[in-house]
Amino acid sequence: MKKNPKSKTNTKTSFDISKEKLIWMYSSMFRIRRFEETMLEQTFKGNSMGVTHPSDGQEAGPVGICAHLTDKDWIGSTHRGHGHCIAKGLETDRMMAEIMGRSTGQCHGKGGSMHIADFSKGMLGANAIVGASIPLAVGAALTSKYKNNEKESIAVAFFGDGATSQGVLHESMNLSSIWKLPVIFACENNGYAEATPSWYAVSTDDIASRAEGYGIPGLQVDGMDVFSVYDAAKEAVNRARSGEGPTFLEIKTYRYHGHFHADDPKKYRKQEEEDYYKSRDCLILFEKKVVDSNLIKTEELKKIRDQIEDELVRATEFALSSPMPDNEELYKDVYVEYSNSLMGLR
Amino acid sequence: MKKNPKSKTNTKTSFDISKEKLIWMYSSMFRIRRFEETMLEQTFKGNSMGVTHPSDGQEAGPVGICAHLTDKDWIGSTHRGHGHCIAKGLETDRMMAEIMGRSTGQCHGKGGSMHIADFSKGMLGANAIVGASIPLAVGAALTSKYKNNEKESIAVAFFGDGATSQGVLHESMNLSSIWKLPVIFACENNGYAEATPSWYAVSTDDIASRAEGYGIPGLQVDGMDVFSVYDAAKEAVNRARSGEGPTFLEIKTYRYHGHFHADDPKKYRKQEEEDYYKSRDCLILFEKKVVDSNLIKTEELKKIRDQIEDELVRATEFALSSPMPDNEELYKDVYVEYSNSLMGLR
Amino acid sequence: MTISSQSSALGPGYDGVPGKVIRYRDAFNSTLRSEMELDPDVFLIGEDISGGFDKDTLEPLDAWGGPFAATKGLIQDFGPERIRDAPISEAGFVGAAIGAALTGLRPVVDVMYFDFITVAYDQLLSNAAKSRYMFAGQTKVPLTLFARSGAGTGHAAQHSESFYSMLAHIPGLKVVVPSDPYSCKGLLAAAIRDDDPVFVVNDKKLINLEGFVPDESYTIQLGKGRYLSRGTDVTLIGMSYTSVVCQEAEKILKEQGIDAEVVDMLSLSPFDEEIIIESVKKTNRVVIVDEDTPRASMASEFAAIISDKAFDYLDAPVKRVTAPHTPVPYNKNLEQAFMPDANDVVATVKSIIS
Amino acid sequence: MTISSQSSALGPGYDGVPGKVIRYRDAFNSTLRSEMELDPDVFLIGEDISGGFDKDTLEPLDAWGGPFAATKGLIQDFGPERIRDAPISEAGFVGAAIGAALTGLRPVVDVMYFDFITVAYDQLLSNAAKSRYMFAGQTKVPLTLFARSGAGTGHAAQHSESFYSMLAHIPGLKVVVPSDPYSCKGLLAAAIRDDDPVFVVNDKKLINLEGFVPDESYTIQLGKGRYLSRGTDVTLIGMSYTSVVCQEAEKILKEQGIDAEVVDMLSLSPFDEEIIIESVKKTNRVVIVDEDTPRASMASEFAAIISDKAFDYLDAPVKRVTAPHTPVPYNKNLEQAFMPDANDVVATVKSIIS
Ligand SMILES: Cc1ncc(C[n+]2csc(CCOP(=O)(O)OP(=O)(O)O)c2C)c(N)n1
Ligand SMILES: Cc1ncc(C[n+]2csc(CCOP(=O)(O)OP(=O)(O)O)c2C)c(N)n1
Ligand SMILES: [Mg+2]
Ligand SMILES: [Mg+2]
Repeated sequence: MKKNPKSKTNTKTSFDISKEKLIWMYSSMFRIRRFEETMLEQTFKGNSMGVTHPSDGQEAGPVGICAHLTDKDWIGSTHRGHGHCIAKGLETDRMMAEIMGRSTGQCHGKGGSMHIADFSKGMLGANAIVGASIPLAVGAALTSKYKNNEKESIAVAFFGDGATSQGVLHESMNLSSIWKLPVIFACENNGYAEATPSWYAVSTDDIASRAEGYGIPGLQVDGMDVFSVYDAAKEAVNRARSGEGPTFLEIKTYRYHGHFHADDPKKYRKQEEEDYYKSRDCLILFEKKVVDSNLIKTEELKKIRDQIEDELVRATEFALSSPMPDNEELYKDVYVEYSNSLMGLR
Repeated sequence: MKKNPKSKTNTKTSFDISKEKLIWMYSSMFRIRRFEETMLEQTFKGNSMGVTHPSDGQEAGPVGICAHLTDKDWIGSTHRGHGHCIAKGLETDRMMAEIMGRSTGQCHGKGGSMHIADFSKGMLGANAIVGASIPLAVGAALTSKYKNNEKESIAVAFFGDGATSQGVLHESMNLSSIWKLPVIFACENNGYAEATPSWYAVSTDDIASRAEGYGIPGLQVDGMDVFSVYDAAKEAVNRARSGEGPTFLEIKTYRYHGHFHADDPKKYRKQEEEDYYKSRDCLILFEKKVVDSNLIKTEELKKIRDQIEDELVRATEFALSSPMPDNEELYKDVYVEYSNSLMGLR
Repeated sequence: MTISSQSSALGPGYDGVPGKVIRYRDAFNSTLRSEMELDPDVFLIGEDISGGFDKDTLEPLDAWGGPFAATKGLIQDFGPERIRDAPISEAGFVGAAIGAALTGLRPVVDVMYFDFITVAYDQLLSNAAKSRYMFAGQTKVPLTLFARSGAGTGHAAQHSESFYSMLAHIPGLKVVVPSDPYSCKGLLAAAIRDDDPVFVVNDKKLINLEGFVPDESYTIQLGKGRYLSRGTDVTLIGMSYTSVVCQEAEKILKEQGIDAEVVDMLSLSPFDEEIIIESVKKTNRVVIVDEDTPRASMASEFAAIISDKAFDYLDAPVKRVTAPHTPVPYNKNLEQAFMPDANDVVATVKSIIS
Repeated sequence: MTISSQSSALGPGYDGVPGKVIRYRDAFNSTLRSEMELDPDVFLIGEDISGGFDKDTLEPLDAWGGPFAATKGLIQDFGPERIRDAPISEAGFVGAAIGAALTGLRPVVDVMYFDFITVAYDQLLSNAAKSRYMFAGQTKVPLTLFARSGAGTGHAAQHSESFYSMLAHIPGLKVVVPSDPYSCKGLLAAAIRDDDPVFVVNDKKLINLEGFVPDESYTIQLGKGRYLSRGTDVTLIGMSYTSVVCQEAEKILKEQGIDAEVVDMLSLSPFDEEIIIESVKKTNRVVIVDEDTPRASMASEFAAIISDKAFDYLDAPVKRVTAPHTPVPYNKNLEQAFMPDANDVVATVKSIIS
């Protein structure tokens, strides 16, 4: 094994994607966009029960990667996890219900925005401890390798630029490299960790290049262009499925909103920066490419958008009209089995 | 600042070292060698109270680095810390007494082999948690930077190849890089962590190159040749003292004994490997160079050795004849101040 | 000035001491400021404690000012060397702070949410708490850490912990749990001036609580509790936010003719054994109220101390009202049910007063 | 076979069950082996659990076989995929094991020295213990961890911890503390077969202890304690190595005419409330013996439970004999003084029996 490969920047753009897949990509990105916007609206109406971290602007990353995955593949996620969930196929109604703390939520309202999971869809859970879900994805990849099942099941660890400062990422890279595990490290570099710019906190201009020191190929991709992500991910997924081990993807992206629902990013970001990224919005770039190439018609795209708008209206209604969980839920699922009756002291 | 410099291998060998310094280097290396051998003898006689990790074979690393340091500079150390202690100027009698658990020991017999410290000598303590002393050295460097005192006081973190798998090393590299702290990462790569070879556990053939990903220059040096270490360390120390930030040194070395006193390394190492390193023993290489270059005479070296033999006989006697600590020591120094009487429940 | 913690119930006009009614958060922020003014070796490390830098000028922006604005405005006066924004590397910068403390500085670390200390747990337990002992008093670790604990804000399982019991378990570490602006100021100042590592736990539910705070500088002795009200029928022991809960319960009980004495522990390690024993010897009944989960908790510890050292004075079983042995749920109702409240306390008191 | 833990005092010839006298370490090793034979999803991760690889053939060498040879010989039969040697990355591989458990495997992690779990504390507390709850039962975490605890071997402050209390504090985690070869086998098998994360604490002082172990496969129900001897004058509660200490004390007390009942907790989370209450109701006196440090400890917890639920039956203060609130010192004499011994227990019993 060549231990220290070089990182490179992905530049080629592929168009040999089925129309069905293209539509899925567009739908997924638009669904994430509108989910976040709707979720924020509901949060400001007081209908969310806690803190939420919107991911709009970053849609191309999760979508470009999850386009290559099935329900048998696993992803680990973060506090900013709605996009990962939707790209992995979770349903927006149960997600919205979770954020509103309802019994019909993905986790019966016990997890909330930062802990949405759906194991039936290969979604290992959003995670509110920065970096903490990375080794979980490595573990999922280990399961796959243990069962000689890499072709059918690989794992993707999503995390932010801020998370690259957590030691557990480095341990995870080393482990997966020496064990040749089918895992992809998907770093969504949106330039900021809360208000801290990555140029301050991260001691390199090229995060992907750090992977080299672990014997892992690193690729930097344009995270506003879903095709750029798609192509790089394809390579990474192929490597993983064919038993060649981990790949590191640095996805250069941007979040349109603040760190969490109540944060005003203008306090620490320049308007021109936001303008730049918005001019390269993943939906705009996608529309331009597919329409220019005559792959999908403008009207078709419009129809998709309308359907998703409807879906989100229904999802919101579903959530709002769902009951709260029973009080017994407090004591449930701490353990699979726990013989001792004394769960509390009142 | 250029964020991603390249690592390189140190090849040049300097001889512009004062005779005094040369003698100090030889004395220190021989003192470490004989300290470890004497310590092992005493351990097998049952006079040490716990587990000990001999560092003989690795002397050139600590000595080549500490040759550039004063009592105002700080070092952090490991479970295999005797060499670091001696190179940093600790006295062998109080070290031996510590290992024998005596009240005259460096830590009154409360610390033992894995926790020898001498703050008056800039020795932050051996540390029995692999990797855990690395950020302490970073903190010492932070103190120095905070006080604008880099010229007078820098810090060195000593750690093994095994410790490179600990996340806290990576966090420490990133922190010290972005904060430009006067710290040197001195990785003593002796090829093994317990029985685990570094080719298995470390996902790169060139540990120093990992530092690149953190914007830290990395140098690989011959750890059997004290001059090779000395030269590289000089560069690193200069960088640190002049405010240019951290340097990473990978010191290729070998431990002659097992992982700890009772370990037989033949179970997992090849004889030829041991033979190779022993043929390049740091004392042999040193003697050859200084004698060939007419810098020190064979007889002078012999006299130094004799003095050190005497010193260690006296150190052992001192330790053996020292009293055990009072039982009150059990309750002392948990806190500087603790008003509550109830330290125990008996 | 050291105000004796025994002289409780500090309120407007107390003893003619000049002061004002301020929020807990403001008491915290201004104490940080005054301790930094007092001692040039005191400095802060934490994520977004200033928050943000201008890319062109490299100037810090104070866009965040720490979670709940705990450190807001400090960067302007103390600059980025003393208000040191850190990457998300809790083990790394807690370790670095310990190293700085070992070499002469007095670092104060903002751990942000209490839960995150688990990421730096080894540094805290193996290095901060043990260095002085292992090295036989050669060194000291004048380190202060602080973080926001507690449920009640919809932050769910990984941002709502109150596991201060685990910290109080660790020999070599000290733990304080202020419960109002007055104790926040006095305990934070004491923690920063103390030569041992001290963890200051700030419950999120207290952050906007208002209370009287004397203007002048003072410390509250670590390890001392205080009476928040005097009574003869039952002792209620509170810590951190549950001291507020105990005061609410005391009012309800009073209406029902039960005269409760409220002890606010203020410190968990060391803790004030004497005040507990003294109170229980008088009231002969005790209910310990704690938002931490129950097993091997400080509630257990106080119960154990009482059932040993005040055994002969007890007229009823020693009762604990705590959170259940579960993680913190997200849903508001479940979260409310998780936290012990005044009604729980009242019901428990009644179960031991017939 | 599930041997009821109530049927204590298993010894040679017990009930005619075939078996033999073996060391604790051998019971541990052979149970690992049989559980791996039973279930192909069970596998091990840890540092040097085989130990060493031949550079030319890449074959594992089993040069180490785990600390105290706990896993020696397993590599030959199960290979490097199931005996997975790990780099020194506790947070990384505990996290990976949790991920593997979440996705269908049953990992067993050797944490080596108990102290090292602090390095992986966040993974344990935030992921292993909380996943099932946060995700409302969608998943389970059938993870087993084991490590060597305790003072007495000159390993000093950072390799001698017994802080199982902190683990038992964590909702979602289970903790067991076998005290002899018999319980080692039964509890380890139960832990591996259990669908929740279980921490198996092995005191170093027990590792060469010999005892009778039935040949056939059995489990001991998690959460059940056992009587090691029956008596009427006082209850001694032990856990892990202190169960041995309690038995020694019981013998000394018997010679002095005091009839002690010894309860061995075996599990700390969940724990056997009934057996404690039952015993104290009979003896009316209790001494809890624990090598963990005292504050917010399981000794505190048992004292708290007793002073609540057996209050009316108590004739004397509830006593704890524990390690002092200090780190573990290196020097042999100090280390001996650190650990509670039979004489400490006897003296404490006498202080409550007049
Ligand atoms: C261990 C830990 N430390 C700190 C936090 C607080 N926190 C939550 S998100 C965040 C920033 C994360 O930045 P990044 O990884 O870049 O992800 P992004 O928010 O940009 O998606 C921080 C500091 C946390 N949740 N966990
Ligand atoms: C956190 C932690 N994990 C495991 C150990 C056990 N241990 C002690 S030394 C060692 C090997 C260290 O290898 P390396 O860093 O190469 O140093 P060397 O022993 O070769 O000097 C291990 C695994 C430990 N002390 N601390
Ligand atoms: Mg980010
Ligand atoms: Mg090594």
